[in-house]
Amino acid sequence: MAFLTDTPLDLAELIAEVAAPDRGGIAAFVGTVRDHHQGRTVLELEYSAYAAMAETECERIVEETERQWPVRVALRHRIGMLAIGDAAVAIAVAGAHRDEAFAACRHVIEEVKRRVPIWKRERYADGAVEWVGAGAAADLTTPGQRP
Amino acid sequence: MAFLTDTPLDLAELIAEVAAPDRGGIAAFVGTVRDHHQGRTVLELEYSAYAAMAETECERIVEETERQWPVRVALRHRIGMLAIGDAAVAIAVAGAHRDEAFAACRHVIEEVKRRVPIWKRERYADGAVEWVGAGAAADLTTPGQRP
Amino acid sequence: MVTTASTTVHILLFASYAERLGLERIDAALRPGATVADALAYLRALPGGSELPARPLCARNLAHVRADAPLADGDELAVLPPLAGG
Amino acid sequence: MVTTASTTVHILLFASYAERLGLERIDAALRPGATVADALAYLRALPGGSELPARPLCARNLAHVRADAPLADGDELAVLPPLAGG
Repeated sequence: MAFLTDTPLDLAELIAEVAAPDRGGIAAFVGTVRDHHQGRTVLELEYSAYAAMAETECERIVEETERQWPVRVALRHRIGMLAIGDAAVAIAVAGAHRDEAFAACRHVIEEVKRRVPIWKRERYADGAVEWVGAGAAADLTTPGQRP
Repeated sequence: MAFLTDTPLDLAELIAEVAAPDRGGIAAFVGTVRDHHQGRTVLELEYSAYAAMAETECERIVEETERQWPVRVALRHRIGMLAIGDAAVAIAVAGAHRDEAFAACRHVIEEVKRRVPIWKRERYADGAVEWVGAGAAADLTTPGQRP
Repeated sequence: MVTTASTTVHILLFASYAERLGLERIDAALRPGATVADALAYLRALPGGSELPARPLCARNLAHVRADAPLADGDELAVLPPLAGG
Repeated sequence: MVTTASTTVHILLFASYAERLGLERIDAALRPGATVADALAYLRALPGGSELPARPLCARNLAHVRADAPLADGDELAVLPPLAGG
């Protein structure tokens, strides 16, 4: 399963993947590229990844989420050059009830931000180009792995 | 603003309505028609509304939500005959941060279910046709109205 | 005190309630000072009206109200079966 | 005790860390029983290595690990700058 893609994200496609006649609630999240970062005007940005681990970690997140709630999860993260407003991440979660769909969807985006090795480099209107660190904790461990 | 429509819902259209370069988080919810209700097989169903009040109540919900959180809200509810899997309600909420987008999106669907005068009549595989009552409390009052 | 004035309320019924009473709209002439509860009592006296629940959901002029809310001449009162939107 | 055996670890660097050290991949021969912290010490001795933070995020064979995690011969160790996905 490819969770990373260098083509535009299509939420409708993700929703179609998880929708089913017995799943009446679909919660979704789309994270888009903002035009500002800490007061500076962003022109465009580039996402890069440790691809092998990012794919593995996304798969773990989906599996853990589907084990914790009775839902189906679709997840995609875009890589490469993105323009302002482009979707960087898209998540669709379908369940029989909206409680679990919302909870699971929220869980997925939190875990993606916390665990998936993806970085972004922003190009600003003032000409600077900088790596942006959202600042994950240094003591992260992947559940279920050897210490 | 028409919140009710008798044509298929398009979540992408709602997302386009609320998206903006300074809103990096978009939470969405789609409620679809389920194939079962209390153990019976549903073939199709019809949504009807007290249209004037449903439009007004949806507008109030959007206004209240946009006042309570720094977000933009798009909301649509479908009316008429729907097939299994069709989207009955679609909500898109965009904000600068995902916390508020998720909270506001959840608030909108809860309020729609609690307050908007819409009814559904299901047709079952056994031939029966029945009104489905989700059971709103009898003591509902619209905030800000005369007692 | 005897008064000849009355409060005319436009009552709307929907979905299962409209089916039970066999009507979607009726104008009721109520005493001045009448409340939502008085309008509901009026409905209960109609054929099929006894099937209305004790405290149905009601809306006055497009806004939810409680049973003790007063009604004015010309008000629109909607009696709403359990909601099922969403 | 003297031993000639060594633990070869394939170290990967990404994003800002790769830029600071000027490399994306290096194989390090560490003493048997070495931990992630030992591999980080190896990196810090390289040109630009002093710019690594005290406790960078690390992954061993595609899974997050702590600095005290042991390394085995052939392990892949990735040193990850602060994550910015989502």
